[in-house]
Amino acid sequence: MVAYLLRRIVQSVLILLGVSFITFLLLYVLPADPVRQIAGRSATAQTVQNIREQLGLDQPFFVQYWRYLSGLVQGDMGRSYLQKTEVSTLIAARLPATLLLMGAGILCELAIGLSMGVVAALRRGQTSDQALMIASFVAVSAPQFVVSLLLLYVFAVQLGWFPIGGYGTASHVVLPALALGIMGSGWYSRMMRSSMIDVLRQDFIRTAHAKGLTRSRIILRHALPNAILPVIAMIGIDIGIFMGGLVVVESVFGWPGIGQLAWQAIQRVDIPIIMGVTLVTACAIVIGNLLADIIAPLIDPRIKLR
Amino acid sequence: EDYQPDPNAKPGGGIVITYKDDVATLDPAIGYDWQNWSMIKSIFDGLMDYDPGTTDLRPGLAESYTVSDDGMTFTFKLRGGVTFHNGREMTADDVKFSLDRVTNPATQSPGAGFFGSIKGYDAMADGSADNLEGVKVVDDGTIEITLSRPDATFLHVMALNFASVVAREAVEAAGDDFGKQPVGTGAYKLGEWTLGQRLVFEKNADYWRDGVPYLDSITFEVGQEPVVALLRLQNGEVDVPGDGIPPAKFREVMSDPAQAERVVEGGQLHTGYITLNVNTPPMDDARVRQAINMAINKDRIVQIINGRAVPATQPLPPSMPGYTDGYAGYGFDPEGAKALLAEAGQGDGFATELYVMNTDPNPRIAQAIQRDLADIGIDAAIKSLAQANVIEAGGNGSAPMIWSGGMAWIADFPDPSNFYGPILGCDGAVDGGWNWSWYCNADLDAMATKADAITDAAKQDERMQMWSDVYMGVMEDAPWVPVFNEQRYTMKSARMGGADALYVDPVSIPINYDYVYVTE
Amino acid sequence: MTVSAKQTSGAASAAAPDTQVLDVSRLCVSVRAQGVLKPLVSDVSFQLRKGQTLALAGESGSGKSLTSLAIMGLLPPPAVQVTGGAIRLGDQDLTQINEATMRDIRGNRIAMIFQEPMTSLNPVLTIGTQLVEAIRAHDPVSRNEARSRALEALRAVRINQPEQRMMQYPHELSGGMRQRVMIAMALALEPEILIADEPTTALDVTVQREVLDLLRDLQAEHGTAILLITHDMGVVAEMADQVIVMKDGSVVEENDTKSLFAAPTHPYTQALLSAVPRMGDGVKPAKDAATDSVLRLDNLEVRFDIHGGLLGRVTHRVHAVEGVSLEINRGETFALVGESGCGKSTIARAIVGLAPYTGRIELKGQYLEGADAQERMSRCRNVQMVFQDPMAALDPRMRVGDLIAEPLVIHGIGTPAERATQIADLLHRVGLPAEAAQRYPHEFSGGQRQRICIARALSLKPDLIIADESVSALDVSVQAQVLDLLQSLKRELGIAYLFISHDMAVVENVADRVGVMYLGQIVEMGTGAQVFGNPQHPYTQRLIQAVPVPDPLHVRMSDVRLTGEVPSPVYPVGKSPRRVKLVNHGEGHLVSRSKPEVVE
Amino acid sequence: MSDATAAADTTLAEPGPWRRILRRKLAVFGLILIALVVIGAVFAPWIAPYAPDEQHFEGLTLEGAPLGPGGEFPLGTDLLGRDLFSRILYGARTSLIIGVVANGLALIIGTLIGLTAGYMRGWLGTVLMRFTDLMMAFPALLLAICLAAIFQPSLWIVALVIALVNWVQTARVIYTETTSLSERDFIAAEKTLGAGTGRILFHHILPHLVPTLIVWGTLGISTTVLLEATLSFLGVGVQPPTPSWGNIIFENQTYFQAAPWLVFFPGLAILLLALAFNLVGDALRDELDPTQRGRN
Ligand SMILES: Nc1ncnc2c1ncn2[C@@H]1O[C@H](COP(=O)(O)OP(=O)(O)OP(=O)(O)O)[C@@H](O)[C@H]1O
Ligand SMILES: Nc1ncnc2c1ncn2[C@@H]1O[C@H](COP(=O)(O)OP(=O)(O)OP(=O)(O)O)[C@@H](O)[C@H]1O
Ligand SMILES: [Mg+2]
Ligand SMILES: [Mg+2]
Repeated sequence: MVAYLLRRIVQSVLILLGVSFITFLLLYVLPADPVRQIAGRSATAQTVQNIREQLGLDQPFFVQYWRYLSGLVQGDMGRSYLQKTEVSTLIAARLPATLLLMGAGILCELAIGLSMGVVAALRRGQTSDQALMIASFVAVSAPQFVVSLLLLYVFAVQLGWFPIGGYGTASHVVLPALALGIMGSGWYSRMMRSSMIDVLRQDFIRTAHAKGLTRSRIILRHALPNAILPVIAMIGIDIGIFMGGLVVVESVFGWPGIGQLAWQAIQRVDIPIIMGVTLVTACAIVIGNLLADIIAPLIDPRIKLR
Repeated sequence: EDYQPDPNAKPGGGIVITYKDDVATLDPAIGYDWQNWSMIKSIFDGLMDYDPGTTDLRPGLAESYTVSDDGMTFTFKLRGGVTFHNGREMTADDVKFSLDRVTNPATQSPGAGFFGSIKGYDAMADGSADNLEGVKVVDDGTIEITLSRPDATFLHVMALNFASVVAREAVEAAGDDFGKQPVGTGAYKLGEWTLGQRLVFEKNADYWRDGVPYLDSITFEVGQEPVVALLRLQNGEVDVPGDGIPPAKFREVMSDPAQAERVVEGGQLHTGYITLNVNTPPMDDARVRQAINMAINKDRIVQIINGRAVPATQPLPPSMPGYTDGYAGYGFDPEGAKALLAEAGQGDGFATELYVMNTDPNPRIAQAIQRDLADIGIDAAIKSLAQANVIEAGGNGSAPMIWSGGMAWIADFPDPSNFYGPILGCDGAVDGGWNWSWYCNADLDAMATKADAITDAAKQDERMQMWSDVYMGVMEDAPWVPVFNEQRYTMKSARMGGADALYVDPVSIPINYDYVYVTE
Repeated sequence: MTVSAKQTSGAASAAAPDTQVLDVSRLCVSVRAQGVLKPLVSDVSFQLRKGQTLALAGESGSGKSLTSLAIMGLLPPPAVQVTGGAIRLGDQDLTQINEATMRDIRGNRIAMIFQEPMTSLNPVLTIGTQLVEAIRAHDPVSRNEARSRALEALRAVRINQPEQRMMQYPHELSGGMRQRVMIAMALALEPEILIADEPTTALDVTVQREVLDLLRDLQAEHGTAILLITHDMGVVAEMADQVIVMKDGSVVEENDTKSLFAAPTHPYTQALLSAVPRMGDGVKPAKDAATDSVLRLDNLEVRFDIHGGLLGRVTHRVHAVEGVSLEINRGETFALVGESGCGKSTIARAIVGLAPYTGRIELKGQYLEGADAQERMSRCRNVQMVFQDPMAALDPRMRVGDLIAEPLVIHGIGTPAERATQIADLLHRVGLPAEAAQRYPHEFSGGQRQRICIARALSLKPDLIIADESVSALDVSVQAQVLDLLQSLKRELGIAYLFISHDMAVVENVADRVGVMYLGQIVEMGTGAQVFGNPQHPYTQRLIQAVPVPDPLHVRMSDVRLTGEVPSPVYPVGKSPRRVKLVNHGEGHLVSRSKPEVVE
Repeated sequence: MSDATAAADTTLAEPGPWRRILRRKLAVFGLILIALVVIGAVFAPWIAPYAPDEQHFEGLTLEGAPLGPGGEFPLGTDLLGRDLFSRILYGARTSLIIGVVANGLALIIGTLIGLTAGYMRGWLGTVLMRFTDLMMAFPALLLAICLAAIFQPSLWIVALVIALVNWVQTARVIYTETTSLSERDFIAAEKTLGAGTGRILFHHILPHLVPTLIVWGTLGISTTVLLEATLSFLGVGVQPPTPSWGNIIFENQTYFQAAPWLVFFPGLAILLLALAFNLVGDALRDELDPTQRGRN
């Protein structure tokens, strides 16, 4: 286990290094100039030049990258060009909210997706199965912004069950998590359905029936843990897919997460923030995958950590 | 003191204002976003100020000032007994420190260029001096500023946020984080700042202007989608949607009398225009540019944005001094445009590109422009890009046409000169500049310089006439298509009090925090 | 554990108390396909009495499993249904009661164990959980109480260290142990009836022996009625009091075991019994045949690394094959026997290049080591393998014709037209109709599928066919057909076989020479006559005695009850088992003197 | 199954999989939908009542509001007074390219990489999988934005960018399945027959991945069409006025209360396209899998 973790950590560091390099390179060749954004519209050529030199943006690419890396090693993610604040402070202030939203979002999509998938598998070929299939495609095809606004409008404005956006209490989390989770639930329900159909054909399910167990116990205790395995691996992948949705959901619900931070930074080429958010996200994805890999053997003892 | 505050105003209470974008900084030397501009104005004061809701200058931290006869030396007498939020009294040293700081390249202030007329600015800019030679502390209560050239706009410059007076010890203590821990002399002080969520301003009880501010606190909630902010306003949770009424909700609001009643409309010092790159053939021919001017159906564009603007005829907005009354501009005349194109040898039309920033409604406006151009045979491909990319393309001269929406010019101060230098003058027509037309007319430049050298208050009419002539000259060469002057539409909750003008304050967008109040 | 001094065949205990527990009368099961009811089981009637063992015998597809599933109320919904008759348990008709009542009966009054112990237990739940839940499903006892009853049940099936097993997962147990867990689960609630559907088919002879002994002991103790489904007539003879023979969904003959074996009346029963391979039948003189060797193994070793520790270094090795040398001549059948895990398949895999090895493999005088790509291709042509599970070895998405043509296509032999004729020819040779080429593997029975595999192996006209447990999964009559096919091909084409099996009776019938493997080494090798007629090594003797004898009158030796597991072939790095030395016992009959042991 | 029944099953010469699909009602419905979309896209100039970019003067109210469905404009008009129906018809071209070509390309790349990495142990497999891990850890949207900004946006560039971003998940899933498939006996059997790696991968493993590919491929249609819209919204997608279903939605999404038809109809189009492919895909999967045939 320890050896496994060590190996994975080394791998993860290499992955993060790769991510940082690619991002830095992409931002370097991006046809937009951060200095122009800092200097503003009244700046003289002299001012622009000064700022460029001060930030070291006139240096060759590898020098810049090396400087960034050496800062990073010392825990320094740099300062935002436009906010003139430590990137680490900015991210630290917003990360908890994003993690909370992601966690809740994943729970939502699992809860909705898995139950839809299981029901569809049990009703395979019947009308309800087809209705659920259409529902899952609706979930996948619905634009997130519209879904978010619709949820907000119906459940917060019209019904008043939840606050209209904001952050703080448990009731604040519900709608954004739902908005974030709906798309994924479509995917999960399709995957869960096929995985469940496979499992229900297995011999041990017949054994469970022969033992005289109730149907619900057979489904929940015997079929589900087996069927959920391929889904677990997806959760790691999911975090990356979530990032796109976060920007939308966070802005509609006024959720103070890193999605909004990243969004504004991209608009204005605030490279240190983009780098910081990218690395933090990559970390989250790597950790998510690691967790998925660690959880898998807990569910299925046949899987060995290698 | 000409300005008479609202006699009905009651002190007390708090309001909630929302913004979509996070507040980047409250450092007056750095902040140049439209939402932190007015916030900084309420936390800091400069030597000069404006009457609320107007563009009329009034003294700020300076009790009075005198100008030398040549207009080159300004002596400001500071108000006594003004204290910073930290309790220390403000002195002339602070004024000098603040001006030195904003012009110091290490500060990376986007507003440093405004101080170009102060003596010693160039030495500051190239790093050879560490303070402005022209700014002298005479005594604790007096500061004398010497210019290197006459500058009629100088008092306006001193009213800019960039000229705000900051507390030296607070700057030194906070270092780079001053923007998050601002200390000024303003009507409000920063109470709480939860990054990414909210800022709370608290009333500065020791504010040197009597009676104001009225509000005990202002809460700015950031990261709020405009559509949602409006829903919250309708629900009574928000008092002012900082980003205004979103286009998608505009008609809904206006068609409901109860809501329409709380909408405030006002002009702003804004012009939306298309830049035509004079270096890009065939637009290097003035006739082609004039033809393009005649091809654009401005009324239709105004209709597309639900009538929230008035068609423009010239670069200056109507409320700006120096605006040429009675000038009709290029009327909508596709046939005339075609004829002119033919005359310029472009009868078959040509293909070009129209850059536009990618936020609603700009791509829509660009498509309307595209169609109008198509009618006279010009095939303009739209490049709808992120703001930074459009700015890059404009600054390096690769964009033949740019619809300026979203990045259009809003004056920093109410003076016609502010609409010229960076965006139409030769200074701006450099790599990385903001003169995206790359228009450079030496004669007009000379006339502009001459106009700005007229510092005599008695000769202001003459100066304005000269500026009017400059802009008429620009229209002749037609490097721009002025399309419309956007009107500000904002909304307030029922409990908000204060004159409408305070809600469309031309210098304190979205509202003048110091003078509004709540009625309950 | 007490060993009863004398075990007679089941027929001896036929005089059990005559209390009827289950009465199946005129049972019909049908499948609904395209709106038409197609009968699968028709008019099956039988009674089961307390303490009695009733065997349902018959070839694959005769409806044995469906009958038992009908009793359990577990017919696959919605297509397959009971369409007539009654199943009476006491005064209840199981075909009429609702699902909730049926659930109370399942596991509680009728328990069932299935053929596949490997897949019949839930892989993600511990043995303990699965046992406890079975008990608690019917008895509202506390968790602790259920646990202790589960432990008792595990002890009853003689699993060592039951406390520890409770916490283990199915994959951590061997096949035999898993089947014992299944039995424990079935017996924990002391049901009146136990249905055992092919309980030992997937197991080794030795393990089969244990499981059968266990069932008999438990039955003696609790008086459970057993419905035993099997196609192994040896098992029938040994276990059953009464036998029902089924064919195509109906009963063709019913009788008590002794009478049935002594005088089968129905021709189908006669055919079935004659197809049963019997020990002692096949001993034929070794051919003093050709001496040109097709395959020679010289000191073959296969080891698999096991990684562990902090740096993932190799800490242990599986010594799967440990210095095996043997030779197979043209037209000769060499059989490898031994218990599960002794390394038989690994040898086969090494020969066809699926496992890394050290030592020498010589094929038709050519060494395989250092062969280039072309030589490897030619090896593929000379050696073909037929796998144990024909369904798994055939790509389910390809038509049979394409499957058989596959080797020809790979080796670029012939035009499509030529291939088509060759396929038809091959199909004919293995006794399948030509139109079979258009169908898919799942549309064939197990025996037919195995014939398809053989046809595929034949298409390249190999010199050697490796048959790894190729007939183990087939029922007797089909097994006999396939064995006949292999024999005739050998005669006609002079093909040599490496025949791997754990079924001693089959081996004895087909093998010219036999090698007995234990823990990766050959402990005894010789002609069939030598090894079976005069087994020298104690391990060989034990294997032979474990084989069920298809004769109810046969009296088993009492002292050969096997217990315990085969030791593991896993050794820490640096240790290895001692090589046994084979000593010639006369006329090429090689026997080792010792068991393999660990040496530094 | 006994020999007798097996023989009885194959009476008639079997029709090909496509013929058999035509016997399934749902699949036929899906095929018709797809055909309609393709026809709509190809013959848009003849079918569409108006040019997609024509900004009708009478298409907006005097206050500049779009018109609802009905009357002169069957599905209403958009915020520039253009006919929504015509735009959806023309938009089908873009969306088919994105949803089918880009998504298909992503699927192909993902399959190739996942397949190779899953089958080939050794350095090639390791390198490919580590590369996939790296790409997975990379925020896809950022990558898309940067790539699209660097290579000036055009439809094909956008399609390429989407393919380059979207293959990762497929690769991961295919990798897992391939590793377990390559342990199966019939693959071992192929190896003993001397089959080369390519033959094993594409003839024997690939067909077994079809069900997974169908799930991912059909769900991917919606996702990619919407991703294109996100990119347009960020200014790095297909440039206006070229319509695509996704960017019609994105242009108008804030107006979903004021002018719901502007979001509803293109959304419905995306949904139907994805559903149609799924219906056909499901049928195809069952028909291609001989053990599932005839099940409905
Ligand atoms: N779900 C089903 N649908 C249709 N036919 C079925 C189904 N299950 C079994 N059959 C058919 O019913 C017949 C009897 O099957 P059954 O499983 O009872 O045979 P069996 O005697 O147990 O054979 P084996 O020894 O191979 O287990 C076979 O022809 C089989 O093809
Ligand atoms: N790839 C592998 N990695 C590690 N160990 C293996 C591997 N393949 C086989 N073994 C081990 O090698 C030993 C011999 O296995 P093999 O499959 O040859 O046995 P067998 O005699 O064919 O048994 P069976 O009758 O069950 O088929 C077993 O202990 C097995 O666990
Ligand atoms: Mg059976
Ligand atoms: Mg084996």
